[in-house]
Amino acid sequence: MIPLAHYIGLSAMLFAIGAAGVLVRRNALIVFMSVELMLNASHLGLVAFSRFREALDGQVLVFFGMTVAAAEVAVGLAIIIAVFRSRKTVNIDELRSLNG
Amino acid sequence: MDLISILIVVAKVAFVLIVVLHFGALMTWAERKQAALIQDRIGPNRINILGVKALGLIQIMADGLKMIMKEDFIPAGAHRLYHTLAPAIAMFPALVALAVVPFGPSFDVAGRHIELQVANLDVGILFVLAVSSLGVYGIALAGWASNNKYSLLGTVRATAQMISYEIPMGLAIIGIVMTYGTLEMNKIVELQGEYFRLGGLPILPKWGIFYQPLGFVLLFTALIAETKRTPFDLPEGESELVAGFNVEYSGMKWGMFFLGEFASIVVVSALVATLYFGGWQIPYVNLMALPALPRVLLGVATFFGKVIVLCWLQLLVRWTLPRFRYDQLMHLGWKRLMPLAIANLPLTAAWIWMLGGMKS
Amino acid sequence: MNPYVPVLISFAAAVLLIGVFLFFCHAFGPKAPSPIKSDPFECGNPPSGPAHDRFAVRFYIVAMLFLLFDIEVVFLYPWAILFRELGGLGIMEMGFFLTLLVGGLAYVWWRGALEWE
Amino acid sequence: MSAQIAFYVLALGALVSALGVVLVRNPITSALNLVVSLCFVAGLYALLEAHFVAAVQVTVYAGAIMVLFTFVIMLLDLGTVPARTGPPEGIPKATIMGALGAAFVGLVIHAVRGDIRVPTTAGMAPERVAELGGNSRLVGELLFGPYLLPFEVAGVLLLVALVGTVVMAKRDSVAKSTASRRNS
Repeated sequence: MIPLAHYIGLSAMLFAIGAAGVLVRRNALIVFMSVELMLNASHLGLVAFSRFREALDGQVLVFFGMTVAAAEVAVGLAIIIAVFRSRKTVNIDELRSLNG
Repeated sequence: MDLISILIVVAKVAFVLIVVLHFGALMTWAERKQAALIQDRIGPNRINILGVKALGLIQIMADGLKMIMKEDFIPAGAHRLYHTLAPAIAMFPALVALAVVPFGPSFDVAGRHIELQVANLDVGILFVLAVSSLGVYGIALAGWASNNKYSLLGTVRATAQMISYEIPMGLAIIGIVMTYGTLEMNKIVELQGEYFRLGGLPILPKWGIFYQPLGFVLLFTALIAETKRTPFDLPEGESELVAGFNVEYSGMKWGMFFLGEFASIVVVSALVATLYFGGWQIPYVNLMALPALPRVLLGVATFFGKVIVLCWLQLLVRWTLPRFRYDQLMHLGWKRLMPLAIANLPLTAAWIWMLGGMKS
Repeated sequence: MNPYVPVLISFAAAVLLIGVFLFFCHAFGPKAPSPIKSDPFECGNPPSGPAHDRFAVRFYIVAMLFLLFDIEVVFLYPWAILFRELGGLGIMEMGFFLTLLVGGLAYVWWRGALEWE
Repeated sequence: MSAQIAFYVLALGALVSALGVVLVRNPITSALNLVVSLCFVAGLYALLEAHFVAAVQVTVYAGAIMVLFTFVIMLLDLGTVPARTGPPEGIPKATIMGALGAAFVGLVIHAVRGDIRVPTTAGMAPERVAELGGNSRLVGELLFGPYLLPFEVAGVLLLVALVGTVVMAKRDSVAKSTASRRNS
């Protein structure tokens, strides 16, 4: 059996890749996808703990996590589309009007 | 996990693949013959090998050979990798979706218990839904990578259509899950071997169709829409979009879309036969009481008999109904099937409650 | 045997088969490229403008509605499995959830997001 | 042994495709890489005996959420939007982020070195789960038992998202009706 630590290490790596994507990339859609990657890394951790604790609660939590992700993606992409329609760009460096 | 059980699995996988591909190929012939019958023509009847025409069946081989010998053509400005990947992704779900469908009764031979089902998953039906939901990417990539306006328009239409009909499809299957209380396909088939009894006499087999007549109509409609055939062939609409997402495909790549489509007809039929028509069960015949060999032969023959009838039903639908307009298509999916599929749930609940299958 | 082993074998067989098909279409058949042939097909006319264009907002709306309703459908599956055991209480629980689902559909309908004129 | 091989293959696949999401230029390629990564993680869920979550991961995450992403990228025609207009996606910044990420991963791996022991109180080992009717059934029992309130709240959340999406997307569709007529 694969030790729990391996799953946690993998989850950390996926999370780090996602976080780097959020911080480095400028295309809002790719930033958004990187956020999904981070969320997914945390889900992996939850499922791994759920298996090793021999309790299914973690899987239910992941299920809720996916619901939140779906709602977030639907609304988030609607916002990105609305921004794209008014600004003709999805580059987050050009969207500074909230900076004041 | 010894070598022999692996070999058994490989044999089952090969059997399912061969059946899906051969049925798919035969469907091209059946479709043309059926169309000819409806339109008072003869259909394919010229091609022969040494004078043997075999009712035009040789046409299938000729078609296959033709597709292999054609130029594999990628238009300028197309994304080469995705252009090649698209037909592969589009075909994949039809080839693997049947892995969880039981196609015959189980039997014991040489001390081994063999189930005629490739994989018995805990999530059975959800596996089919999950795999088929990935087929959208094949269509999406095909249009996007082709660098052609018609392709892209066809792709957008096809994607919107497929995802719209996935919801009524999922909702209709929930009726079946409520009825049998499990996602495992082999248990669903097993439970359909029981009977509604009146005074101890078996009246009707407990098939899905008798629990879920509305659900059956909804699922069948949604599944035909998922296969993108007439009356739901808007994405291809020869007269408006020249051929939709596969305009820029030729040779065997085009053939893969085509074969995938016919294979998915077979998959649809197998799924409907399993969920609503008792799978391999024969009504009033207890197959499990028979010895192994006749049991398996009869069971498998029954299953494929049901599949053939359902395939033929889809051919009839395809050659009888005219094509929808796009607004009618979306209207049907979201404003007709969707409310009906939701209404089917309380109806099912009430029906099962009346039959007394529920804890209060 | 782990039930996923047959699934894997099935996937591998499908990939192999698709590979054979792709090899066929690559290996046989002539290769005769020409500039006219590789133009995007527009019924014989010279192609006009780029092939990629932006689309109507209705298509995004359909995709977003699909996503949200898909999640709701997936929530129904575990309930459907347990339906007989949960009994009246389960029906009430799901009744509330379904009311939300129907309410959402009614709202979308009322706002005209499902109209394709 | 075969479980080990499966784990490493799936983990490697998930990592490589995750890197693909972040490193490539073309947004469509990014999205497809994410789909592949999600499917590999679904495979890991299956390896962890979380069958229901694995199936939902493919159906919802790969089959619905990512379809929406792909759709938006295709429809907004982002493949041809100039890739760099703002300040360049600089190498120094990427290096710093990479170093920070590596430090984070190193910290986690250091913290879990050897292995972690967690208490097993609920006793839902895979064999017991199979005895009690399978993973999907037991997840359902939790969902409609202790997690009933979150479940109903999730329903409300989805309704709110639905309303929000329609309001947001519908608002400017009137102004764009010319464009939509052209494309219908």
